[in-house]
Amino acid sequence: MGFFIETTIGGLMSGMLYSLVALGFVLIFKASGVFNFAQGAMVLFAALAMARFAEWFPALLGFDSKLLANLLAFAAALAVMVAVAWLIERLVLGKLVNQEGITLLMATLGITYFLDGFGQTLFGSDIYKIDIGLPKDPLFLLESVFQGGVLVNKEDLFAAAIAAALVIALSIFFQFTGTGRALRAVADDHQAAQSIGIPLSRVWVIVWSVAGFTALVAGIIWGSKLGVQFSLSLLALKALPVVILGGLTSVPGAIIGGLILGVGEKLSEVFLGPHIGGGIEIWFGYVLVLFVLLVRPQGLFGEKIIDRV
Amino acid sequence: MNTMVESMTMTAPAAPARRIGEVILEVKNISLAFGGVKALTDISFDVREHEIRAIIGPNGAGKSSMLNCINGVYQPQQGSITFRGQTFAHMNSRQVAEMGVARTFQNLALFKGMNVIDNIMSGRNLKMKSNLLQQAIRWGKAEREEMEHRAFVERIIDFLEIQAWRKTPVGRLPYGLQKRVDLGRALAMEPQVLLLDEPMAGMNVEEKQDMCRFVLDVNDEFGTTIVLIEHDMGVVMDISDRVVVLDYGKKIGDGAPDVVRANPDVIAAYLGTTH
Amino acid sequence: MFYRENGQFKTSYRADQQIFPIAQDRIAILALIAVAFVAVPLLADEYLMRAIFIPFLILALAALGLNILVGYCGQISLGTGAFMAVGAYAAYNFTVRIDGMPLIVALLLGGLCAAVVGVLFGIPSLRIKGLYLAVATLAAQFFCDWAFLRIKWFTNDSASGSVNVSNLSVFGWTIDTPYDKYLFCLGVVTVFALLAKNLVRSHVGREWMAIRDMDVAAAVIGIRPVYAKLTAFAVSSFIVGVAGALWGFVHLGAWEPAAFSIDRSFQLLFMIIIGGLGSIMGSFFGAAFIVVLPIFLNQALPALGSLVGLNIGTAFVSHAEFMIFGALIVFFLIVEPHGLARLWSIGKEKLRLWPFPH
Amino acid sequence: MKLKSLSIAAMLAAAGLASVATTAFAQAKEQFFPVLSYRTGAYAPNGVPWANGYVDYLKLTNARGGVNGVKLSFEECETGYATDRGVECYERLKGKNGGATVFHPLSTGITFALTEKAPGDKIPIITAGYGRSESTDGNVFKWNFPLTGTYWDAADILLQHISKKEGGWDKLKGKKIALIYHDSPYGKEPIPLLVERSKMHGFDLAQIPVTHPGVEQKAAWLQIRQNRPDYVLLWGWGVMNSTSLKEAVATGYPRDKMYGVWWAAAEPDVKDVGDGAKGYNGLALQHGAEPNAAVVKEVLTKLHGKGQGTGPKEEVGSVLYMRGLSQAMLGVEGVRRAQERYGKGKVMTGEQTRWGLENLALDQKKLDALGFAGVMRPISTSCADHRGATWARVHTWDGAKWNFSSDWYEADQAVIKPMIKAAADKYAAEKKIERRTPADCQS
Repeated sequence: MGFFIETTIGGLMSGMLYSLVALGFVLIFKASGVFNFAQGAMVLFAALAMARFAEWFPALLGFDSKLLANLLAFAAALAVMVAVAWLIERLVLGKLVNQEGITLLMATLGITYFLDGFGQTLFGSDIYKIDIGLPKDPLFLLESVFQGGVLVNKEDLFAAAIAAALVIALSIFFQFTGTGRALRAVADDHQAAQSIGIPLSRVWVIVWSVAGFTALVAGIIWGSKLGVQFSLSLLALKALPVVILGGLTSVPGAIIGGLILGVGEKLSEVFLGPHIGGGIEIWFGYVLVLFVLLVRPQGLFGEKIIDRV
Repeated sequence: MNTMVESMTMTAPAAPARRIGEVILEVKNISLAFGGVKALTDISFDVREHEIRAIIGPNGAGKSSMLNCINGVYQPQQGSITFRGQTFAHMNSRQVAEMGVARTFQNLALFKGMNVIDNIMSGRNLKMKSNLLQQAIRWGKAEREEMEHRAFVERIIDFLEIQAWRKTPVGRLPYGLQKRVDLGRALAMEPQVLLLDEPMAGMNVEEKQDMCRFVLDVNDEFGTTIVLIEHDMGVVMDISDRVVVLDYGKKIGDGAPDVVRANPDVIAAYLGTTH
Repeated sequence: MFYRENGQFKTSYRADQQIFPIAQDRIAILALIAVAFVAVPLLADEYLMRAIFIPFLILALAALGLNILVGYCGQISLGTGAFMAVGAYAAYNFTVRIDGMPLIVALLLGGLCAAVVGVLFGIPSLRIKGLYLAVATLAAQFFCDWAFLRIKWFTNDSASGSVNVSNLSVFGWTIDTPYDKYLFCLGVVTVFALLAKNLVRSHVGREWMAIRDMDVAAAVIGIRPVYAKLTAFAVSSFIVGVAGALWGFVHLGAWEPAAFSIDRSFQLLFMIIIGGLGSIMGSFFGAAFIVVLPIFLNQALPALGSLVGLNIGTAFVSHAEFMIFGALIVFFLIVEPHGLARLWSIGKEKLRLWPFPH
Repeated sequence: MKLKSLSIAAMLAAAGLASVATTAFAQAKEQFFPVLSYRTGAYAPNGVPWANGYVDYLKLTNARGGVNGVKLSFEECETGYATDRGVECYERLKGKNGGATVFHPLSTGITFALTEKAPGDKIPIITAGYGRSESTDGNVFKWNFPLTGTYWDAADILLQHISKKEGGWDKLKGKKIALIYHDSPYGKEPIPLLVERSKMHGFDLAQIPVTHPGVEQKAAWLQIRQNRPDYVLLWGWGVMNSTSLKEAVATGYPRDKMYGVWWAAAEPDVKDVGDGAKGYNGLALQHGAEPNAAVVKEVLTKLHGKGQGTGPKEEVGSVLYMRGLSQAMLGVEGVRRAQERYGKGKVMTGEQTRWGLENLALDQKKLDALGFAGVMRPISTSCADHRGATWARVHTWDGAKWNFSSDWYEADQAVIKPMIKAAADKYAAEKKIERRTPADCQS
């Protein structure tokens, strides 16, 4: 029993992290109808930037306050991500307006490749460290109740907290700021939004910047967990089923989808895996999604699709 | 090319000069709703063989939904449709097509990626029987089949006077011509009942005249029964035998054009919207 | 002689419906095939054969299969690698478990198994559309990867999960030198290309395209979406499966599931995007492009570097490869969303009018 | 715009041709060593130092005046640890510069693919410390050389060490040992031996696969938490290793109960875990980190001193760098041995090198002379044994560097030989290969 709880908690934690990446997908899809495959690459890119700046600044400017280094690096990395967002809008999306979804998807695949290559050229392909002082040691709860207690990973706990904070911040941003309203307007209807004078391109730059920001946060958390390394960009593949499960257009969907998948994966791997050979979590998420889609083709929280003639 | 087409014998039922026949299609108490929104409530009317039956009504009156129910795109919650004596609660598009009901679309639904010939050829699909393997090898049955149906399609192309655009991707054609191809695709099915959803919408006067001519020709030459949705009252009143009027999903009038024209509800519904 | 069709009158629909209605095209294509069968083996050295021509042919075949699904039927699939894997492992099992199983038969059976799996994973397409489907197909990818790693039976209980085949032969013709392999692949590819072309220009092809362009209208003229989509999945996965079997048997010789990873799926997708969706010819263009590009960059960049006198490491080259690759994809999507095939046909249009454009 | 791009394309093309041409006309007076490396992708952090070490040794050999005067030439090719890219690299390099001498695939996947091709091309393949274990049997695998040990040896030695810690094989009874492995041919290779041993000594073996690239291990470690094994064997590569250690920290599994194979016990694996990895043990494939070895000093003076070093100075002497260095040495010594038979100062073909590798006789004196004193132990190969030696030690990470924590071990051939024989026979049967005759061995 204790172990079941432990697994579930572990699942929720990693689920939270998936939704962090998924969030980026949803934001961009809502506002620009682009299924941004490059989200994973952006995570890697942001993390690389953060990690390296945190190394370089102290060396360059000759100080060794880790806090200061991290703050500076964070600011710089954020600036980089905004620049990336701007370039993407200028060079790619701006030129692909009114193309079908698949074309845009392809374009983001192209961006993925480019960012992977570019990031590693700029920042190197070694394994780097992000240390924002998250505690690494485990935390044991309810040891009185269960033998061995329930292990909770402090780092995950913090990560989840950060993720939650980010989600709240974003929803506030969307609900109560002018830009947020503009974004939602665009999300609802491009033409209409344009007709009341909301500049699409600017909105897109903003959305991509926000997505870049989430990527950065995700990158930092994953980076400090796993070390910053090429494999981070494969996170996109982890987030995809989350997005689809939640329904492409729903922010809460992304969160809940993430949690469901996180828990589902871990439980299946731990309790089902050993019997059928293990290593099943990679496909479990996708198969789960497949079945959900058969019942609800638009995902759990997506808008219903009606064909009109 | 033409010489060949002449040599082919026309396979469509070449009916004698048109005379209104028995009821061929009857719609009884159809009701359709999307979630809470009622698109159609308790609609009933019939269509007689060889006649031209118009469905009119202001925007959002449920005209297109009516057609969608008839050819099985939508499944009405209540009511039944009787076609040549057989009654169905609802049908799937395939059955409808097999029973000889064809359809054109309000906002064009051509296959953009194909050229004119292929679009119209696709109307013949129901009649093509060769299996995958035969088609892959092509040589033999599949090819013969293609030839025969191609001949028939050429006949339609001549009829619609679009020879010049045979191999043009439909996407590149002007709107008026696309409408013709749409009609052509429907004709390729050799339908008994042809449902036309605003065939003249957005056309200029000449195009409308052409289209009217085609509709009438189809109706006399092949004796095809026609159910027509149209906004242009002039056209409707000229060519149709009987008219159904819908408003907010309800039937508010049914009868010969001049009868309907005199109907006060209809006038009410159309005040300001007539053009 | 100018590139002209005038003066070539079609007196029958057969003549008008051939694959290449214009005489010059027919001549050109025949010449091309002749070159491929005769000249290439004579001129190309072993490296070109093994590293470029054979992979090109096999991947072109796979792309062709994928193109039927994505380009003609409009169903996006990111699981192609999986179907290749199914083809490869199925063919492998038939060869090791049944004595004296002829190569060709093994390949076809592999294709059949792939087709079955393809249909299985295609069923969702009846309800799921577009991007949702794309992601759903990833399920196929990851599941198959896992199955071939985990389920020992598939790999004939090889401890490491890596399988290998050798001494291939067809009707007594032992295929071991790269030249044999090349000719064998070329033969297979040519046949399949022809069959595929026939399919897409007969009524099933029109059904696929109808579903792709406007599924409701297609239904109304009596096309069953179920039939159209599933046949597309079946045919596509069959071809892809055969390609997979060739990849394992002829090109690699020994392989593990990683040879058919998700990267392969993306690679194939890029091929048809760059080559041209809904174009048989395009599949070949795309394959050529994507097979040659990285190899070319690998050779060219260091050389280029040495020209300007700086030494470019392999790391930079492959990073640059990523970048150029990505950039090119975006470039193509922006400049010519219909890919090389479209450029080709535009070129032909122009050539047809040349030198009098009006 | 169009024109520009065209011209660029043309330029590239020209450059491409140029490169092909130059390589084609390079004089065949040099002994050509192809280098299959991966400096990019998920495994770059481990691939880079290996490649640097490998290349440095080739450079060093030239600095020493070549092999009896024969200079070495080399060319790198990026495989990205992907089998098909590896095959392409092999095909590209095997014919260049008068023909490849020997290949180090540095990937079990690529090894499997090349094993099928090498006999045809008559090029030996050195898979020192990896590859397929049964290829030890040179009577079947004429062209494979898993020099200095295979994964079966590694697994065996780890178990020996553990049993020694426990105080004898019999103490292993009822113990739980978990294998966390990279889900690929590489990770699966040791399983047969571990299973064999677990039968012999009655410990139970939990096999926990981790999917490529190995950043998702939460579930794996939850399982560790669940059945609390006494020891964890780590069979990872690249980022998977550091991730495992981090998860171990996170789940509070004692690091000093963890033992990595020699590919899971280098600086990149522990560096960014830092103190967290303190106490973690790993196998050393003969050498460990050897900052003080004579050969290292030589590299620093003769190469880095002259600014010809391949990688960063600091990396010289690190574990994977030494791996690359020593494996290059094995190839070079193969050539030297071959020259003794086919003529000193001549360029050896792949086939001749194969003989050299099969008759390798590196006694301690030779090794010391090459600067490997204290780094490596004697290696002598034969037809029957393409492995030459199975020496290995255990070293432990103290949070800053690797220190040896055990004496030398040798794998127990009593257990392994029969397994090799069986596996090799199975392969021979599948491939319809005859075992080599003694006569063939002499040739």
